[in-house]
Amino acid sequence: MTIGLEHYLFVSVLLFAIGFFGVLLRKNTLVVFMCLELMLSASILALIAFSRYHSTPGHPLMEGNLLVMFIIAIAACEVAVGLAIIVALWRRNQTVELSEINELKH
Amino acid sequence: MAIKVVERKPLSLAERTYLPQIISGLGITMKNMLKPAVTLEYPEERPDIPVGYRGVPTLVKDSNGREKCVSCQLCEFVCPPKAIRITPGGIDESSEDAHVEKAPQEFEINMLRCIYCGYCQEVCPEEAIWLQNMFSLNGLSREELIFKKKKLYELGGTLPDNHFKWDKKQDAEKAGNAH
Amino acid sequence: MKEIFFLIFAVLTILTALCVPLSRKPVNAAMNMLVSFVGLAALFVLLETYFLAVLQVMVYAGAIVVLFLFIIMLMDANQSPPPKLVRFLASFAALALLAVGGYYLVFGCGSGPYPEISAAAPAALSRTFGVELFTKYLLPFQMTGFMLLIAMVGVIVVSRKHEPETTGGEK
Amino acid sequence: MELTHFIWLVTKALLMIAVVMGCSAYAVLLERKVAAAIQWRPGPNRTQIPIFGGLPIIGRILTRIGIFQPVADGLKFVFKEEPFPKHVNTFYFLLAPMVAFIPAMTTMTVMPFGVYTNEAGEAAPLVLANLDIGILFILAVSSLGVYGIVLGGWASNSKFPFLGGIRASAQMISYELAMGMALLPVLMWFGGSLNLFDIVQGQSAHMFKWTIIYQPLSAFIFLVALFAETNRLPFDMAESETDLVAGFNTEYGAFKFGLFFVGEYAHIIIGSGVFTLLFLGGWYPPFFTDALPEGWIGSVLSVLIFFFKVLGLVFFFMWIRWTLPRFRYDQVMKLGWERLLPLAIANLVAYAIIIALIAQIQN
Repeated sequence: MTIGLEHYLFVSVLLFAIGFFGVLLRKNTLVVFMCLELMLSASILALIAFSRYHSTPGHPLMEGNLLVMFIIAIAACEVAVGLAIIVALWRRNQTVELSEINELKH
Repeated sequence: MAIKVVERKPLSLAERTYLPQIISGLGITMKNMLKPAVTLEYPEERPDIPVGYRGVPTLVKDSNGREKCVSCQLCEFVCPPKAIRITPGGIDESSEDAHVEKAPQEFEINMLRCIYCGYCQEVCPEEAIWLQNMFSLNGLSREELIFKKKKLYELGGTLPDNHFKWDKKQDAEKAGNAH
Repeated sequence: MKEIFFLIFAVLTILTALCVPLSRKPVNAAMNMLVSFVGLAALFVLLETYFLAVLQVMVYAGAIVVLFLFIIMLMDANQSPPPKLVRFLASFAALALLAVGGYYLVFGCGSGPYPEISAAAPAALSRTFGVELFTKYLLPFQMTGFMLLIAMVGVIVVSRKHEPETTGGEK
Repeated sequence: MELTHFIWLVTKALLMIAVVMGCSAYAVLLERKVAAAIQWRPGPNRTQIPIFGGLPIIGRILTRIGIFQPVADGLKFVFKEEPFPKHVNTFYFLLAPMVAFIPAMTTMTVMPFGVYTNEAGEAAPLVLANLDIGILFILAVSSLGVYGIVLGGWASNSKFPFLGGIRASAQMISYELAMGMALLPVLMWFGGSLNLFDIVQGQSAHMFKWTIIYQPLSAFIFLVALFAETNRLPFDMAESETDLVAGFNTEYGAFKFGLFFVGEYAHIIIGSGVFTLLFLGGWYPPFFTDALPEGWIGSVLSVLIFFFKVLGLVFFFMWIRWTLPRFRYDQVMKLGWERLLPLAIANLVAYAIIIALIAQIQN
């Protein structure tokens, strides 16, 4: 078996799906947030795989790789802001359960 | 008394970086590192024991090899933790020391109870019990640490007796002026 | 050799990633995520993108998961109940469907092994990243920097302690 | 990859692990000896093993310097009673010492420790894996070491370890930033190479080519951050025995504690090695202007010089430990964020300008 692009994409899709369903199903804000990170990593894997498989000897492709760098920077930002928000919510409501943070609903 | 308020001076820039202090501290420790060790390596080296040190209580004999203790039991009474037990006994008539009249039949010091206070030495009229410079005492069982007469004489050995009280008394008796 | 390593690390990544939404305690989720990220970095190494692999470990494993753990421990969050069985089964079925669908989707067209570019692939060299980043992608780079600054300010504002009447709960 | 090559690689790796483990065991001995010397004591000087200890004169000397002490220490860790508290989270409790230990052992794979001349007649490093991004790899992997402490503190499920774990995680995150920032001017100075071997070759000529001469501030910030990263005094927030009993490893004993312990010293050795490579000219002697002699003599000499430089730095770590008191926790955070980080950024900007100016002048 040779490892082709589709294998990496398969892993990436699975990872993304896991993250996606985690976001949908879990009620714990922290776990939801972790699943978001998983989805981002899945996209990173896909980008790197595309970038690597589509480069040819004459034209090395760097676009995907550079995009990954930006994604990592954004992910770091997102985590900092998101965790700050979670901490603020917890200070206010003493809970991290999404089902209990429903003030806007009522 | 007047209260003097000490002004707290703001730290200078050099002080705020802590660096000069750290460097001087490193200098001090380095100086100490180069000094020789002051440790006494105990089992091989022994400390100098000062004169008058009060270690383990022992029984001593006088220079003639006679046991000094006359089993008066003063030490037994004075001993605060009741570590001493004496069984008094007489002296064989035929022996040379018969004039002393009494000697302990058994003399026990329970070293598990002894507190090294030295009262026994102080109270002894015969200077028979001495706290000598032995300080490290250990044993494998409780029985071993209840010192019997034999062991106590072994530890104590002989101390010169300058009084020869009993000999003088005997001489006086012979000369006919017993009190 | 490469195939074996791919299989090992792909399975590791997927399995530990699967444990993230399924674990009850947030700490377990975070630790599983850590292993998943390290496995992902290994996959990057197999793609000869060493620089990004190291960056992945450094940023995700070294900083982000530590931050998660820090927050989890700081808040001492109580365990939330795991998803109910029916929902779990449903989601798992959906997941399986998606997986099989994705499998047939991508295996319809086959692509071989990637082309050999040179002894050292450009993605392996950190220098290539630097050159590209500061010439072609200078504007996005600066925007990212600006965004980081905004995020920093935002975090400080959000996490600052407010006046007593708006602050509830923890001191 | 043929099998023999694979076996050879594994052998080399195992050998390196053995050397680093041995070094960390003897670093413990050095620590005890230095502490003893500073406090006017002789330090450990009794342990004997049957054959070597009985040799006429040498055995006596070896016993006095405590050369067999690490053996006794190691055996003690193995044979002690293994306390296992009931209230811990078993899995993470057992995992934590291993997690603390493995990154320390992994970082050394990319650390060059000497130089030799290969068949092509070029200088090549003695290293397990000459990675193009060696320094980044070391930073990345050593940042994983914090998990051991955090997990150990959390899994112990008691107050003091928990506080130690929390402190360690906050401290690591803060000081890693300053460390990376202090590193950047060095990397720029050597033409942007992230390879440790290239950096050392750049300072090969003589002592005044060493980075510490050109960039004392970077070296200083890096060293301070290194102290914080290795959890050494004055920054050992994770196990400050005066206020947290023993911090994160309060509940640990016997072999598990031993792993934490050896891991800490391995971290110190690796950190000293990295500092030596980056700032102290690696394996090059300070004074002789022409480099090392050719052939295997040069290689052995380079390894020895590197070893002694690292040894000196490890000694410095210990010297600091027995000199300085511990910072308070808020002081540690303040120092990291309000002093070191701005200083590092200013340093980076200054050196960026200087390097650009030099490049302008040279053109």
